[in-house]
Parts: sequence; structure tokens; C-alpha cells
Amino acid sequence: MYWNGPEDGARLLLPGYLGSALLAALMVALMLLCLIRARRGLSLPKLRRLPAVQVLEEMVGRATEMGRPVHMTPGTDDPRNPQVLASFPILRQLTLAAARYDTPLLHTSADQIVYALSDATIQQSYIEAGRPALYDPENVRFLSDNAFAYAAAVMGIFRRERPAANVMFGNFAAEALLLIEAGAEVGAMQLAATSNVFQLPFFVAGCDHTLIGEEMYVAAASVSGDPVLTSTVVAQDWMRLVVAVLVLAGAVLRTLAGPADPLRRWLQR
Amino acid sequence: MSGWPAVWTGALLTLAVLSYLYQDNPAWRITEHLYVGLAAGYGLGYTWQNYLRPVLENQVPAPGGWIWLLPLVLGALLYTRYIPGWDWLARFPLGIWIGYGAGYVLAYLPRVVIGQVTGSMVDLASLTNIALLVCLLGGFATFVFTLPDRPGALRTAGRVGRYAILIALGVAFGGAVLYRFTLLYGQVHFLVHDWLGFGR
Amino acid sequence: MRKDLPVWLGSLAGGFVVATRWFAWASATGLDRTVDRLIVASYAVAAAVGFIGLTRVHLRAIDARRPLWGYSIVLLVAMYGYAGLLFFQPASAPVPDWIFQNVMGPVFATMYGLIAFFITSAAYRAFRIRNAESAVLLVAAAVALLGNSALGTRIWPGWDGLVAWIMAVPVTGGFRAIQVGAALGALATAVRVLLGLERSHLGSAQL
Amino acid sequence: MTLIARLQHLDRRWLYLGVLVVTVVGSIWPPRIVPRPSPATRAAYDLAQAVPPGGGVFIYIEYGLGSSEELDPMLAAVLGHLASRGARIMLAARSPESSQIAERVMTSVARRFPAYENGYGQTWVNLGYRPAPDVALRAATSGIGAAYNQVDYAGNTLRGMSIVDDLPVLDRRHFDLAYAFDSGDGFAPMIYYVGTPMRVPVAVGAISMEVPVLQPYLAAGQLAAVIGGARGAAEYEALAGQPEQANVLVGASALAAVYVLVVMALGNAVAHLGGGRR
Repeated sequence: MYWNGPEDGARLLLPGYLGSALLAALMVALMLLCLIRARRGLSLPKLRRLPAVQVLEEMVGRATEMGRPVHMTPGTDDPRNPQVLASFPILRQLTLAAARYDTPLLHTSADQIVYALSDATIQQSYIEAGRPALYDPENVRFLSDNAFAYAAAVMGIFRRERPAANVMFGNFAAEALLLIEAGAEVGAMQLAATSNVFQLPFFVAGCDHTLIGEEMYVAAASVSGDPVLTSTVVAQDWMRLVVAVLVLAGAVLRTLAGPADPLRRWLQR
Repeated sequence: MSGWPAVWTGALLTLAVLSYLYQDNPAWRITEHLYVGLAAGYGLGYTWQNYLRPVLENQVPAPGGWIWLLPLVLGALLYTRYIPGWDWLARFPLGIWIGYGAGYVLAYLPRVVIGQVTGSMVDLASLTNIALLVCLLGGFATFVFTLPDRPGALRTAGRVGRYAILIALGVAFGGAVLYRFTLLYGQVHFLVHDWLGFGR
Repeated sequence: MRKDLPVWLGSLAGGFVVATRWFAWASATGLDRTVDRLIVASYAVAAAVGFIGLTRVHLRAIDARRPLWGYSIVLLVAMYGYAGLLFFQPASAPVPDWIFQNVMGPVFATMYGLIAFFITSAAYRAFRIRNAESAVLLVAAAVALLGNSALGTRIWPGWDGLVAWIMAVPVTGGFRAIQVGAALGALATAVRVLLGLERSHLGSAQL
Repeated sequence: MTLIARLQHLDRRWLYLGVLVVTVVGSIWPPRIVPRPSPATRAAYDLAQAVPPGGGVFIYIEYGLGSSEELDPMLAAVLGHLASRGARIMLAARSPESSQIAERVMTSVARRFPAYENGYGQTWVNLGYRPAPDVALRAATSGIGAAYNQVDYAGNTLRGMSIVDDLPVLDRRHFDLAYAFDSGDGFAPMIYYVGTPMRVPVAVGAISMEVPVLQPYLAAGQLAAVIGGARGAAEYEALAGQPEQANVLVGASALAAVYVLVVMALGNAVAHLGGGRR
């Protein structure tokens, strides 16, 4: 590798990772700090309400009134995608709500491991809700790991089983619009959350409620009010401030010092 | 292409999928189930032919190849979820995969952020660059979560950012429309030219 | 132990990834390469989980004579038939390749093509001007549509320049804000996983 | 007023019928529009032009069959240009289908160049797909043969192929350019693993809807060039002076743009004339 020159032998970090390591270290430190405060019961700032997540309960209630199921999908990527990871706490909340209302929850997935993880989450959440008998393995379905075969199967399921609520929470690719329109056609109330900026335009245009980007990672904290989760959101906001200040300082330095400004070059070391 | 059986198969399947737009019908349902089945069969078969078989034939028997048995066993533990009483073993591969994935995010994502940050350190002597920074910082302001009563300046910045985001989403939608039509155009072209023999 | 050990092994695996990607001494061991390949192998072994799930659901549908159970037979025959074929032949052999090119190919392409229909009905429903925000969305979409189709420059020679400016300023700024925010959220999620705070996916009651 | 009332309850299938009509018309009589090369496409062309004869180019195909219509002509144009420059081309894929796409497009391009038609293993190689393809991609930055288990797309051994012997590692020393042909998920791993750490210039052949999303990376220098959609492909064809597959698409998509604009206007007219029903 090109960096295995003799002068690199004494380096602690590989070239190019200084900024990353500092950023990540700062993030971890801030999260731990906020976490300790939360554990000690110190006051945490209140989170802004995300109207989109507050409707989860309403969606399940509506499905119950109509006597139709609720559908949730974590999208079409594997669990190494953080968006998919962010779907599990929401799946848990949704399952708890479905258990309270005694309304069937359909879960479809397009990755074998996500399927296994979702199945475990749903089963455990029904146990947690005290309604283990409501867990039906046939309502947790792996459909296909081919995104379009997955979409075809969902389109078929929507027409036949007509869910009244559709939660799309995770990473979606080109199949997003097929799911959105299949849901719109059967009159489902739709909530979408993704950081995939390619699909966001369709979700914003076609769904009743949309969580954009970072909002999806905050949703679990916002809906559960859990102090541990809330504390990590506080850390996110501090990091945003750090990033904003860095950008501003960098731009000023760049304007004064020209292209060779030190801050940028140091961050890229 | 490869003769009339191929063209007719393709054409009939194309029409069957398009028939979904009119209403649910047996042709669509057969195609849907056929497609899902083939895709699943393909996924498993391909993984066997192009991955597992070479590993079992080439890597495992090689010197030091025993190490390949570790991941094979780890992956196989996932199947304990079908064995009552042993299903907790399935958590081991799941836990390791999730952790490994989270490690990847932590290892690589900060660099992308740094790239975006250093890329935003623009020369403020240009009006375009100032406008870019306003849009960016305004966009940041829309995502602030911990100040429920946002002070006035932050709220104004957030509004600017919100418009920037809306423009970005609108432009992305407009860009997507033509792309989607291009794809349909290919299939219609196939029907009109290759199947019906029109034109050219 | 049954609950915590998988979580801590996961944290260990994640820590290993970070260490070998950042630190020169850890990277020099070359272990990252080996472990990456081993992890890929473990993923490959899991490839039949979904297969089993599909088999269970559709066998039961056939067994119980659920409505539309006949289609489950189509699915199972296609699935086992194709997998069986590929067990003995590579995907590039004539028969599997014919099926791929002439059965899966057209369905796949037409499924994508359906999006053109849906994007039109979405445009009909969603781009109605109700307030300043929806007006902005509509105008931006129209400008991009004309720009991409090369029609814009026919209307006004400066169109490409306008699109380029929009791309460089509000689009770059807006998307960058989304992407940086999403990255922060993703980082926080990854750290929560590695600290063992986020484990609802492992079926633990504790969040 | 009855027309408005009827339009308010417009069956979406009428809109679908319009889509079908527009695409059939565009398929039989596509209007001809030759776009002027944009700076972004020119940058991509210049990058390929700067690859010396024998220089390594790594091409990561992410897109599937569904994007073939838009990206195949672009991939063919870029591969043809690279082959005319005598570059050594290494293809890898992010899914089983994309490995077949890589094979199909590259073999059809190779037919025009004797050195490529008979030069598999020397002038080009198709590494194919591996499970967890992004991990394989990253592993290639420390050794291509090991990352791909020493076998190519068709299962032939990579050992002894001169292209893999001469270009063993995906880094700046061996590769002058890396391309992702992408429908959304392929460019990021290229930036993460190849562009930023290995400093290989990364270009993206993108579907048109992806172009706005790529702007921040282009502005930040993490991407060296972007070819956008059918229009970008037609521009590249014009620059490289090659047959014009993409050009027909540009004309057809102009019809589609007009139709969708009319639909958007109709949706607004109905909403406002009909008394602002939401």
C-alpha cells in the first residue's frame, strides 16, 4: 500500500483518518457524557415533537376500526445499514401498539437476516406486551431478496389483504414508488422514514407522513421518551453544532488564507 | 435476440405485469409468484455455485483452511432458530453481524462527513458560495431536535433550510421522472419492435 | 449469558473493524482482510433462511387450501426448480441463462417500467399548489424536468445555466444538510449498538 | 362544471393509458434532439482521455436489469472509449445480475476491438459478484485476487491472468480511474473504500435521478466526474464520436417530460377550479 513508506512506520493512525477519528471520538465522548447525565437522573432537554411518529398509535387505531391489518417494512437492505437498525425499535413500538389493539401486524422483508431479526423483535415484543399468543409466524414474511420480486409480492399482498396502515421505515431503492402507490391504491395511511435521498422525493410527495434523514434515527427516542435514547439525541445536536462551527471557521479561513488553509488540510491528514 | 420463443415469453410476461395496472387478475398473480419463486431459487443457487462451492472445494482443503469452518459454523448457527430450546444460539451470528456492521459505519462514515465538511469550507468572496453556506446551515437548523422552542434566528434559518431541502427534493423528483420513463420505454420498444415488428 | 454474550461479541467485532481501519499497527497485521472474507462466508451460509421461510408459508397455504393456494404451487415449483437447476449447473449455462434472460429479465424490466405509470399518478396527486412550500416543490420539479429532457435550452438558452446554479446551491446545500444529519444519526445508532444500548433486534426487552 | 367534477374523480387508469400512448409514440417516432455536452460529461470524457495506454481502470457495476435501458448505452460508450485508448479494464459487480450485464456489454464492445475480443485476461477481466460485494470491493484495495477468491465471473482461475498479475491491488499506483455505474447504492462504497483512502479518481455513470444527490460529493471533490442519465450518455456518445444508442432515448424522454408537465398542470387545474378539494 502506498502509505507503507518508512516515514509512516511511526504513525498511530493511517493517513486520512485523523479527522474521522477525532469526529468519532468526540461523538462517543458526548454520547457517554449525556448518557451518564441521564443515568444520574439529571435533567435532559426536551425533544422537539416529531408529528410523524406521534401518529403510529393513530394508524394502528384506524386499522383496528376498519378491521384491516397494519403493514410494516424495513426496506430492502441488510442489517449493516444503520437505517435498517433504526427500524427495530420502531417495529417494537408498533408491535406493542398492535398487541394493545389486538390488530394483526404484517411484516415483510427483503433480506434474510433482517427477516430473522424482525421475527425475533416481533415475537419478543408480543411477549413483552403480555400477549404471546398474538404472535403469528406467518405474518412475518421474507418475500425475496430481489428488490423487485419483493415489490411485486408486496403489491400482490396489498391488493389481497388491504392493510389500512403502511409503515415504511428503512432503506428503500427504486421499489419505493411501487410500494407507495400500492399503499395509496388500497387507501392505507402511510408513514415513511428513510435517509435515502433518492427516494425521499417520492415519500414526501406520496405519503401522509415522512421522516427525513436524521429524523428517523430520533424517532425511537421521540416516541418512547426513553432517557437513554434521548441522551444520545442530545449528543447528535451538539455534534451538529460542532460541524456547523467547523464549516463556518473553515470557510472564513479559506477566504483569508486561500486554498492552502490549515484547518482543512489538518482535518484531511 | 434468441428466436421467437424468447420474444414471445418476454412479451407475454411483459403484458402480464402491465395488466396489474388495470386490475388484479390471474396472469399477474401467476407472474408475481413465478418471479418471486425464480428470484429466491436464483439467489440460493447463485450463492452455492459462485460462493459456497468454491469455498468448500478450494479454501477449506487448502493448508490452514480449517479457519473457513469457523464462519460456516457461525452462519449455520442461524438455523438453530428452527430448533425449539436451541434458538438462543441464533443470537450469536446476529449479534456479530450487527456489531460488525456497526463497526463499518463507525469506521468509514466519519470520513464522509469530514469530506462534506471540508468540501463546504468555500471561499466566501463569491455570492454563490455564500448562498450555498446559507442553504447548508439553514438545513442544519431544520434538524435541531433539542430546542422545542427554537429562538427566532434559528427558526428563520430553519425556514431557509427547509426551502433549500424542498427545492432539492423537487429537483430530484423532476430528474427521476425521465429516468423512469426511459426504463418503460425500453420495454415498450421491445413489444413494438421485437414482438410486433413495427418500425425501423 | 445467552442475552449479553452475543451483544458483547458484536461490540468486539465492531471494535475490531474500527481498530483495523484506523490504526496503522492494527492494519499492518492484515487481519482485516482475512476477517472480512470470513464474515462474507458466514453471510453466504445464511442464504437459505429466507428460502425456508418461503417454503413454510407456502406449504402451509397449500396444506390449508387457503384462497389462491394454487399460486403457492407455482412459487414453490419455480423456486425449487431453479435452485435445483443451479445446484448442478453454473448460472451461465444455457438453460439457467435462458430463464434469467427471457423470464426474469422481462418481468424485472417491466416492474421497473411500472414506476413510470406510478410516478405520473403521484405527480397528478402530489404536486398541487396549496401553499408556498408546495409551489416551490412544483416549480423545482418542472425546472428539472425541462432541463433533463434538453427541452429547457430550446425554450431559453440560459436554462442549463439555471439548472446548474440550482444544483450547485440549494440542491447541494439541502442534500448535504440531510446527508450530514443522517450520518450523525447513523453514527449515533452505530455507537448505541456497540455500547449495547440498542438491542431490540436481539429480542431483548431492554431497549 | 361536470367535466371538472368528472376529472376530480379521474380514474388513475386514464393517466396510465396516457403513459402507454406517450411511450408507444416515442418508441415508433422518437424526436431527434442532440444535446450539447455539459461540463460534467466533458470532465468524465477528459478523465478517460487521460488514462495512458495499458493504464488500469476499475469498473464497478451496481445497476440491475431495470436500469439497463438507461445505463447500458452509457457503459458501452465509456467502455468503447477506454478500449480505444488501450486501457486495461477490470469489471466487478454488486449483484449477480449486474455481473451478467458487465459480461454482456463488455463482450459486445470487445467485438469492435481485436485486442479486447481475444484479450480476455490480458486487456480485460470480469471479476463478477461476491456476497457482501462492498466488503469484497474494500478487500480489493489490499489485493484483488484474494478479494475475489482467485476466480472470475465464469469460475476461471485468476492466477496467471496477466491483467491481475500486473494490476494486483486496487490503488492509485495501479489504477488511473475507477468508475461506478450506478443506480443509487454503488457510488458510496467507491468513495468510502477506493476514492478517499486509495486516492483513485472516482467517476460515476449515474441514472438521471441520482444526479442531484451526487452534487455534494462532486462539489467536495470526492467524485471526479459524473455522467448523468440518458442525456449524459448521449453527450458522451457525441464526444467520443460513437454510434448513438442513447440519443434516441433523449428524444423519447422529451415527449415524456411534456406529458408529465401536462398531468401536473391538470392536477392543479382540477384542484383549483373544483373548489380546492384537498
